[in-house]
Amino acid sequence: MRTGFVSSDLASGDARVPDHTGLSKEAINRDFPILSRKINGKRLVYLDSAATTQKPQCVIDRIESYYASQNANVHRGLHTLAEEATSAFEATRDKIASFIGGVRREEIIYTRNATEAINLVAQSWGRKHIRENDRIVITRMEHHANLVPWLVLAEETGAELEYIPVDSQGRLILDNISNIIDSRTKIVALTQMSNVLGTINPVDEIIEVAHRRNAMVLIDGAQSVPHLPVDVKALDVDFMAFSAHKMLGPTGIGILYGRESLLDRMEPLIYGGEMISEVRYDSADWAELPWKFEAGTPNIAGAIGFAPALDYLNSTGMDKIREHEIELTEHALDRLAGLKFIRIYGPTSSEQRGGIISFVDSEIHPHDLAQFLDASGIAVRAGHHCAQPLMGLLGVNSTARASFYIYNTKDDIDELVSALRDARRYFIND
Amino acid sequence: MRTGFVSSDLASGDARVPDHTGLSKEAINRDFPILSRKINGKRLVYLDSAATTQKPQCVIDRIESYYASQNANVHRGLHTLAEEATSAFEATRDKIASFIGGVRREEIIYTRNATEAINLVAQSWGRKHIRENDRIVITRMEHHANLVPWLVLAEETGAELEYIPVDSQGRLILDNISNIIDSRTKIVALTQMSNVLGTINPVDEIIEVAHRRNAMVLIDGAQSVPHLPVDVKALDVDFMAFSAHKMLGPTGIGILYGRESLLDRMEPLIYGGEMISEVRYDSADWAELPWKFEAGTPNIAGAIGFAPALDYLNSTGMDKIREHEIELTEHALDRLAGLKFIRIYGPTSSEQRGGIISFVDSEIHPHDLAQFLDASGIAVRAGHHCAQPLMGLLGVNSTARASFYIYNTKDDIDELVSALRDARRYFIND
Amino acid sequence: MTEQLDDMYRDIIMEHYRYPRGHKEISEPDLANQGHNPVCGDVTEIKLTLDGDRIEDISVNCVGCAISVASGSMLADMIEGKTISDVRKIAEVVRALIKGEEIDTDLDLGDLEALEGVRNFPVRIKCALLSWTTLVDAIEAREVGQTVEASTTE
Amino acid sequence: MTEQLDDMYRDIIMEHYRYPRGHKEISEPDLANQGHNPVCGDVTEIKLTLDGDRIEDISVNCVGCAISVASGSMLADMIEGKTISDVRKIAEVVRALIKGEEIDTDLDLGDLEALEGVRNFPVRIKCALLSWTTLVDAIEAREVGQTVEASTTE
Ligand SMILES: Cc1ncc(COP(=O)(O)O)c(C=O)c1O
Ligand SMILES: Cc1ncc(COP(=O)(O)O)c(C=O)c1O
Repeated sequence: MRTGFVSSDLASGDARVPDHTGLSKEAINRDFPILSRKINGKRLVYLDSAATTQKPQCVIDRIESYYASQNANVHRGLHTLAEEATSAFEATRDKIASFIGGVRREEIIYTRNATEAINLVAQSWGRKHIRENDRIVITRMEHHANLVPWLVLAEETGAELEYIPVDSQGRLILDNISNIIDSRTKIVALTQMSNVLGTINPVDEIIEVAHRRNAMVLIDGAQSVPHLPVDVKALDVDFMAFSAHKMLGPTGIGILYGRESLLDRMEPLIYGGEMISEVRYDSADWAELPWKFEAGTPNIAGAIGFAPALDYLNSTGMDKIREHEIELTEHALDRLAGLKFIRIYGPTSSEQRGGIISFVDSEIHPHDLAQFLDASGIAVRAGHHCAQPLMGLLGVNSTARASFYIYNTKDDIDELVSALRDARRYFIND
Repeated sequence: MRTGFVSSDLASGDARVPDHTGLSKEAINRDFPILSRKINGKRLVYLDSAATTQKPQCVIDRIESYYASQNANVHRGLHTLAEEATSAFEATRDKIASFIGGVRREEIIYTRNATEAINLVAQSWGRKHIRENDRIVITRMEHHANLVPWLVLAEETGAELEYIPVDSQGRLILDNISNIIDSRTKIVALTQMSNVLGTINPVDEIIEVAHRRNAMVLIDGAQSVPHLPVDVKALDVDFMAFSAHKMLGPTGIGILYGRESLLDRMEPLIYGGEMISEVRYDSADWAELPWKFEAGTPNIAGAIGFAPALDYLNSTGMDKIREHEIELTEHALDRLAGLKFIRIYGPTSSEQRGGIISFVDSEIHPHDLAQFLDASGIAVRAGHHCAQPLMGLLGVNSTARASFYIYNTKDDIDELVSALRDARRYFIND
Repeated sequence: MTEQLDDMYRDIIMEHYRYPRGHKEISEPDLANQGHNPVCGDVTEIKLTLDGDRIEDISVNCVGCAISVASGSMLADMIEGKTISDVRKIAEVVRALIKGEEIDTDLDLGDLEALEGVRNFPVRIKCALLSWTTLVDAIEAREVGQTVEASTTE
Repeated sequence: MTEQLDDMYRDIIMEHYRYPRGHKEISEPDLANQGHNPVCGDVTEIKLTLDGDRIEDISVNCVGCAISVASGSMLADMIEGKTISDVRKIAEVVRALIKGEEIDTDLDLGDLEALEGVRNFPVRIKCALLSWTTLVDAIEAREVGQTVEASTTE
């Protein structure tokens, strides 16, 4: 089984590190089998990592080796396969706990995805603590996953849903923050990085304000945890949600981090096997953390296959990844600025944003554009990116979006730029 | 990619069909890579399929090929990978719909597991329709997954939870059924096959009684759908839940079948992307079935990898599988009856039961027994099998359980029997 | 595979996209509906006046991608002067054409034939159907004596 | 790998399992607790009388697997005559031994050493700890002036 980079590859600064990022083309192409696929006869240029990332061979191999040699249901099994599966399943939990800053393993709950993780908080914590006239604060740039659950909770409880506004560059407007987060505010839920604009939000500042008001804070880390070093302890955040599939890992595995003292007092959302300590015909007791929230047979292969993804990120280094993405983003902003017909949304400084760039062509509809790019082997997304209300704010119905990760190169961006020019010729004889 | 049996292999009755079941040892060993694993130096004898089944190579290959060449987020993507992933993801839904008797694709909801599927009904349908003094009927042999959600719902709503009793052979006692399912009964939820006793319940009879009372019926098909031909249309059942991982498929994928007219009027349980049709800052509309219930990025690889599992079952034939398991069960009941120190639970006739046999040794604790068997390469489960209250009824704290599937043979059972004798020598010098 | 792209974006489609027919205002329509595709935000507004059962005048104002705009433009071209029941038949044939389903018909679809290239791009089918769904919803509502507020492709 | 099995089911363990010590009734205990392991339903009942801080008499009635019964039997053997604070120390060392953790001690564990074979079987650790957890819970409750109803290994 290949395990991706080993630290020595990175430390040595040798020929495999051409971008000063430790991410050599050869290593990347070796590690990500899909990149050798041809799309419509062209090399695949995958610029849709904000939707889901590609998987390194080590992840694919681990899923295969699990199914081919260790497959068993976890917990309680006394036989060898069950013990091996359980210990691998639980070992991933430990890796996650240390990946986000060294929290306790009890604080890491496996869910299906970031969406379910947020819902768990909105429903279990929310229904218990949110009352009429309380305030829930989110932002105008949230993904539906961090908007709709709060909208529903506000409606159910009679609480107010208040939005932190966004400026014309796609940054949060915090001038009025201590009026928005007021004494009635019970929870603030916001994304650390916008999946449309790329904006990186100053969550530390907001956490501080919220905690002064005794409000809880949930960070939607779906876009930040894969791309930035994130330390939940340093942030002092109460809940954080993210998804394995957006950080080289398998689909069907999401993570809720929650402070133990909060999780301890929350009710489960799903009831069944594994989440109980004792069941009688007329009552039941819940299991300890983290299992209280994990009813039924979990996505065992998904959790086990997530471990080598974390290893891969760790051995590459989250700092290096961030650096690499800043470099790509600067290059992309720079090159796209040269296309007069392209309008870019979001912050203009690469320090304030991640590698997600939403744009529109002045005359070509994003759907047509994405379709054309696909014919050139370039995968971008077009649509509302699960942030419909934000689209309204931006004054568009949809945008095209290119998003980068560890395996992208400047060449990829250059191909995008050149295909955007071709699209003008194709659609409007420009 | 191998695709398991082709129908001609089965129809021909040639050398590959030694057991009259179409399940030749060679084909099985070729198709299930884990079976060539050695456990403690011994051939793996896997008798824990009621917990989770092993996976054929075609399933493992499909997961690999998805990640290595088609990985993308589903729905809305315009690029080639997204289209391929979406169409494979949705194609599995069609296969499932036809596997359980030709229902509509809108009636098939992807969940994490059977547990979540049952919770979806208990919470979404249940909270809307169950009131104080209504009745919820289940049985005394339910898995925690089909017990705890109803226990909690009953407590929340003030409804009565009523149990259909079980006789000494582990069969439902139906004499009094029309008093138990009375006019206040709103839903009857029961397993079609007990995961402890192997009992196959006469669900058709119960569905008829329930429908006469205008009560809905949910069938926990976690053990039946993998092992018996099940036709939800012929059964005329309202809801059915089952898990892919118990029928050769990946972990992290469960199925809720629901009548379209019922699902249509149910609220989602989880809110976010994909399950909406339109979101505004102050309200949202839900998507159509089935997506209304599938918020966030689903377990894409899990759904896609489930398709070849269904193909494998289809080409083997559910009738053949049932036949094969009857044969194994008869052999096992017969051989175990020869061991005076072993006590078996559940029906004695193989027609009334599936290939799940719970037993205890008169002197060796199930944990010790399972541990000993594991040292001989034999994987059985020991414990309460997520059915603690039933254990109380049986007058034990736990049992050992051997369960069979497509890949087991009479040899496996003979090895179990011989190891059970060895255990006596090991633990009590018998 | 640029061939498949070219097959969808045929000249005739691009022509309708650039110069959409029916792009006007009808102030007192007998039938009107607005349709939108929430996936991409495309919106179409259809209004028409009737002379008995026959369509006298029609306006289609569609803001969207090349496919949805062209399909709306072709709709305007095609149904002017047709009866309501003709329109329903045409809509059925167009739907089959776009979805790549077999249908037995001797209807001459004219420019609309060009939409068949869409069948290779499943995600775009909704774009091509947007105006048609919007129109048919309005007609069906009228038949049961109701009016529609809006249609969506979801 | 039968060696690992033999290493867990050592003769000394099987001996305690077949003839458990402390298997009796104490009618007026100074301290009592019932522990159970919900995973397998094993139950242990511990009662003891005290002479000041010293354990005068102890009963351990455990229904369970070889490991939990043997561990309870060894507990009865080991702690009779010890002080409460001795017991707490011993319990800590036993816990470390069973979990395979390093611990620095010159305590002579006697028969209890035999429990170290359990460390290779993670699922069985709870079995080996059942009686110890039950006893320590009772002691800790007493120290804060409370009594316990029951303990579980969950
Ligand atoms: C009868 C029965 N119902 C429900 C379940 C729960 O299945 P899952 O753990 O896949 O949710 C099981 C599996 O253990 C079962 O045997
Ligand atoms: C900011 C943000 N939050 C939440 C999500 C939801 O993630 P998932 O679909 O994995 O639940 C996404 C992914 O699209 C996202 O970008």
